[in-house]
Amino acid sequence: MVTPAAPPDLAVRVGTVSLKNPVLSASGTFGYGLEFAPFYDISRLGAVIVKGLSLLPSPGNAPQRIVETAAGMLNAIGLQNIGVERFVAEVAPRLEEAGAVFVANIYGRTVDEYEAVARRLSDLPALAAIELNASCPNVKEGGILFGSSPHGLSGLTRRVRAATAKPLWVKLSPNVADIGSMARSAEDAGADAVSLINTIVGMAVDHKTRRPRLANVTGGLSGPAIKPVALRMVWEACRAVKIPVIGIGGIQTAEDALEFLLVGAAAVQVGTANFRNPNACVEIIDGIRDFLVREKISRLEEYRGGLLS
Amino acid sequence: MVTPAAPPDLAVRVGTVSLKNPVLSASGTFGYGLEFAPFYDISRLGAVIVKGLSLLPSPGNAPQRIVETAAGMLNAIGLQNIGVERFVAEVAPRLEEAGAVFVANIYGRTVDEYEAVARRLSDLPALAAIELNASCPNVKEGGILFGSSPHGLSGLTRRVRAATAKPLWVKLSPNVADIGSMARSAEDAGADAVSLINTIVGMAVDHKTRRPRLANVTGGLSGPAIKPVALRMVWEACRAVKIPVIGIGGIQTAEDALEFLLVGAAAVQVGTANFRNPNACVEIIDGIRDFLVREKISRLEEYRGGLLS
Amino acid sequence: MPSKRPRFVGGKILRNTGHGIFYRMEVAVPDRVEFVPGQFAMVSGWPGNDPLLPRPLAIFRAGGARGTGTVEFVYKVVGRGTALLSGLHEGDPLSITLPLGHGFELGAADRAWWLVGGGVGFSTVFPAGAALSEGRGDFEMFLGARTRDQLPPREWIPGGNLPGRVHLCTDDGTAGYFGPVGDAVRERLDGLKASERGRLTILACGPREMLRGISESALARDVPMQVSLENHMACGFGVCWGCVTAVREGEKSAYRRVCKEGPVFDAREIVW
Amino acid sequence: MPSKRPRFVGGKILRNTGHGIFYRMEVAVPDRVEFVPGQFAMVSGWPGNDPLLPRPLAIFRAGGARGTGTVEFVYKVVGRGTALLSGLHEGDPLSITLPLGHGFELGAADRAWWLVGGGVGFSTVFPAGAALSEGRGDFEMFLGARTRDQLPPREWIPGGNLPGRVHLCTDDGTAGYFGPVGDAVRERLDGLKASERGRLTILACGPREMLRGISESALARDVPMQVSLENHMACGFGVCWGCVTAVREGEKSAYRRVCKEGPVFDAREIVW
Ligand SMILES: Cc1cc2nc3c(=O)[nH]c(=O)nc-3n(C[C@H](O)[C@H](O)[C@H](O)COP(=O)(O)OP(=O)(O)OC[C@H]3O[C@@H](n4cnc5c(N)ncnc54)[C@H](O)[C@@H]3O)c2cc1C
Ligand SMILES: Cc1cc2nc3c(=O)[nH]c(=O)nc-3n(C[C@H](O)[C@H](O)[C@H](O)COP(=O)(O)OP(=O)(O)OC[C@H]3O[C@@H](n4cnc5c(N)ncnc54)[C@H](O)[C@@H]3O)c2cc1C
Ligand SMILES: Cc1cc2nc3c(=O)[nH]c(=O)nc-3n(C[C@H](O)[C@H](O)[C@H](O)COP(=O)(O)O)c2cc1C
Ligand SMILES: Cc1cc2nc3c(=O)[nH]c(=O)nc-3n(C[C@H](O)[C@H](O)[C@H](O)COP(=O)(O)O)c2cc1C
Ligand code: FES
Ligand code: FES
Repeated sequence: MVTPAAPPDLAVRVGTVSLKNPVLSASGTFGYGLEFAPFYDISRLGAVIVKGLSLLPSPGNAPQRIVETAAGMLNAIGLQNIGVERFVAEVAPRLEEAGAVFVANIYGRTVDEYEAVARRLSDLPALAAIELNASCPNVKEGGILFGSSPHGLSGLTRRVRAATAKPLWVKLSPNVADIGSMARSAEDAGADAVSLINTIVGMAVDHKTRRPRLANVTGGLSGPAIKPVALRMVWEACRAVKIPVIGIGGIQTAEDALEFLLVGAAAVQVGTANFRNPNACVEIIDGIRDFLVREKISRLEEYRGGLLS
Repeated sequence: MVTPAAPPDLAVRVGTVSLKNPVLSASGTFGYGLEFAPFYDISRLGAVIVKGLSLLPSPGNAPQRIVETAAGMLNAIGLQNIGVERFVAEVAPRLEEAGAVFVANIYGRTVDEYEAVARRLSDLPALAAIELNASCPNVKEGGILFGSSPHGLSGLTRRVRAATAKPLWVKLSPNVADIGSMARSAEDAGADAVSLINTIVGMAVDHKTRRPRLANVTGGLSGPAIKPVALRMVWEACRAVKIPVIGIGGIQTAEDALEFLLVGAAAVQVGTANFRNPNACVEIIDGIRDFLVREKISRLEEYRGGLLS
Repeated sequence: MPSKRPRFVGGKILRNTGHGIFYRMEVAVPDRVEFVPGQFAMVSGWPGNDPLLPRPLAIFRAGGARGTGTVEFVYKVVGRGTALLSGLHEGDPLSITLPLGHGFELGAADRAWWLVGGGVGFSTVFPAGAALSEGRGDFEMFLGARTRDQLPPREWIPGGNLPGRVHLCTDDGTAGYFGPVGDAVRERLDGLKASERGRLTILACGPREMLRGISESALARDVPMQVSLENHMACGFGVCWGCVTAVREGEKSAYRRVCKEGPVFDAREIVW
Repeated sequence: MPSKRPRFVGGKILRNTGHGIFYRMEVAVPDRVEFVPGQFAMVSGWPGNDPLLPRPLAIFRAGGARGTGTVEFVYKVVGRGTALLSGLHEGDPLSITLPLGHGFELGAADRAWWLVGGGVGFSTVFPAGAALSEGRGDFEMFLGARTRDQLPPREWIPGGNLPGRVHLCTDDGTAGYFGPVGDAVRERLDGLKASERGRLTILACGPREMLRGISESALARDVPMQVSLENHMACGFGVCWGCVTAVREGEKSAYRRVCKEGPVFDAREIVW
């Protein structure tokens, strides 16, 4: 008689945060999380990371905000959001009710604003972590100033670190020469984890009308097109720091997610893939489980970081 | 009676170099040029830019050297080449014979080597320009050291500038935080033009075998996937410098080429597109001409740099 | 159970045939589809990641029973995605998220309705016509196209066999009214008595310029109007904030999502 | 004029049908195709840029006349590109660069030939068999597969109807020789007289491990052998240097392009 094998253990830890699986929704591609309730039970995710929050509600950029590119897309949403107060009052309770582990992605135009948002969120007992968006390319003040030099990044991180007791994840910009040193700055300044990559700055124009396709002229490139760049940067960051690295960029399938885990990511975030397939995140979770079963690996931790050379 | 309109004038100037049209083949994707003779008359191109040349022949990296990615590919050829002596002796005369305008792309492990290659090529009367590859991500010494900081780049450019009287084009790496300041360094150090982008560093792994797909682990990403990033960087470089900017990255069609010309590029280079369609370059030339005819534009120069906002 | 909650389903093409410049595609889906006229679907049906994003298409018709549904789309080839769709064969798979967005509000039965479709915009208003037909609502159709061949086939038009119900308009005068459909609407509006105008609601879908023009005519005459807008979309279900359009909000304006708060908006709200 | 210079042509699919695990595709091209057995084509036939690169496929057969050529490929679905090819229909367009690479050297007519194909590798050696058949060359076939169903259809095999000419081998013993085709070749080699070995040349295509094994057996017995290698390719015509394999060059080794100096190499040269 063959006893059925126990299902593989997908649990991961991102610093002090324990997650039932390594699949998180990427900020800005998952609304406030509740929009996915018609499709599946969002408590199935490792965590839900909500749309970037600012101190005050923000109207965002003028349309056109998105353009499709080869195997990718550019966006220049400009961080349209309801502001931290409405999030705390209206959204957080419903996420808690839904049983979701959730993380707030934050940004500010100034360091003071970052601090204020972080402080306001610290009161939420159910919030698992704060992800500091030090890298939005689409608002002039959206952190790119802080996110493109090790010095700016460590200053920002230190201040926000001091403002909250919540685990602090710092989201890195790929628009830098050396991602490893950026990751180290965040680590040195007290980040509990780094997540990367945010979008790569890109542009699209219409050769007939002779105009930029985005009202904002430039936007952030995401999707499968950027996966090779993201994977390389995640691998470099994993070698540069001791804190956990969360891998993001072009993940569409379980195989993609496994690649990031293989090079050392503690967890992954799924962004643009949610648009074409609202079930992408749960299909990825199921696919990782199936892979571990097929390969007879009982714990994801045995696989993670196991790149051979 | 309608007199047929004169065919539009596609001629462009890259500094002192006059080209019959703006379409050049990108280094490393066009062999030594002669390989394309079965497909078309290579004298039809604005210019042929040959595979990167080093002082001595170079064996290149171990296979696997290429991997396909979403709408792109990674390569880690490692600059396998026949060396500058054989190029001068065997290839250059045949390119001249074929009537091709040709440019040599060069790299060295040290500044001395760069200088020596440039000097050796300066004797070739038919050589139109030297393109300094300050940015190959696939050989440790291939310029990435010089190409990732404004300081390194200007030092290298200055030295090579002094070593040759040929027009000097400096090819920039996209793996930097601020492409504008890199372009300015090259300009200040005496470059006659900058060309960009080279490939973006990326990586691919096999989640089953748990190994990198490239023997070199990382490689350079090219193809349509990078076009939005390339276009943005070319646009930024055009605003940063007065010298001509040559646009490269993901150009597959006449429309793509027109986009780069629209944001201000003096000319474009076509790389990866040659692989899927050996006739890509001439189809792009024809496509640009057809567009100008349709839009009743008599000279490409009237269109170039005409981005509206 | 049939449900109006959006779902992501795998479909299989039953028919995909050309009719003049339009294609009509019928797709088998796992369950009955219920929808409000004006709602749409996000459709993708090609392997690989280029094109990457699904395409929004109005739900033209839908039905079926428990465990076996069908949905129909009508589309025009304008670019890569629609060209790929047009090349699909019977039996090919399709991924569909539906039903999406806020549709037309058909409200009280005693009203009169004008349904205006410009170009392929008819595909969004015909389902409203079909619903009104069922309820024996009092409606007329205004359909605009560049030329005769670009009008929808007569048999697709709800009430298309009833005299006086359908007003065709062509820019080149090859069929019906000679001129833009907006002009036809405005002229007819001016011919109405105040009491007739009081009962009237206009529903419209088509090029933004057409909608703006008609909405000016309608609002100036106090005729309520609902417009179905288009915009580039990444998700189609409200999570990317990519598809916004500016709407009036008191004194100010704000960006609302075409895919969620729209595609159908009260014409008074729109900042054109 | 028919030419062996490589060309980039637009083709139109005439037939694309499954035969067990293999597909055979016939394509109409603008002109007669002449090729050397072992030469290949770079094929792409999908819209969009994902997959990006064309796929190398051996030219299985080709012909035609001035202004109307045909070319045939035999392939197995192993990944995205071949899956896309298998879904193409009659009339669909295909982009092809051909003929490419250095093929088999069939040389003197008085030699005996063994043609060895492992897996779908038969598609590369069959054209050599067909050429030898025409010249009434003295050849035998060794074909290896995992199991019976994965052998090529009998009617595709050059000389397949001649007794004693074809040696089938299966890993699971369901047809012919029970074991790897390399073992069968080695055993037969050992059974040959020195004079027979002296006349023999082996041509082989298949998995690298198989080729390495057979080449050891052959070279140890002084039997010349030509191997057709595979590697990932971007261009297929010698300009990207992506497809190299290590070959001996005097005391040292160097990287040669599989698409240009190969795919067919003298087995003595290869650094396995
Ligand atoms: C709610 C809604 C309902 C629609 N219903 C229909 C319908 O029933 N029948 C029909 O033929 N068309 C309809 N459209 C328009 C249809 O979505 C576009 O024609 C289609 O997306 C074009 O895709 P493409 O790849 O062929 O064109 P491309 O120009 O190659 O597309 C490039 C990108 O732009 C987007 N895009 C281009 N034009 C439009 C547009 N007009 N609206 C939205 N996105 C666009 C594409 O989705 C894609 O992301 C609808 C649009 C919306 C928003
Ligand atoms: C000279 C030559 C002749 C060939 N002739 C035939 C033939 O007649 N019939 C046949 O079925 N196959 C043949 N092959 C193998 C065929 O090219 C691969 O099976 C095919 O490229 C796989 O593509 P895919 O997209 O289905 O697989 P994927 O694994 O999805 O392809 C990913 C990438 O890897 C490359 N790749 C994967 N496997 C191979 C391989 N074995 N060789 C080269 N590139 C590979 C692909 O071209 C693509 O760039 C030949 C290969 C070469 C080099
Ligand atoms: C439409 C859109 C909106 C985004 N908004 C945010 C945001 O608010 N905050 C943030 O940190 N990242 C934002 N991102 C970046 C994603 O979280 C992610 O880092 C990036 O898209 C790369 O992952 P992907 O390729 O899986 O999409 C956004 C991305 C997209 C496509
Ligand atoms: C296979 C390959 C080899 C290359 N070799 C060189 C080289 O030798 N020197 C160089 O400056 N750039 C080299 N490049 C970079 C290209 O010239 C070009 O900058 C880059 O590929 C982006 O353009 P594309 O997207 O059109 O390919 C190489 C690119 C590829 C794909
Ligand atoms: S398309 Fe994503 S919010 Fe509307
Ligand atoms: S595939 Fe490009 S050189 Fe061989």
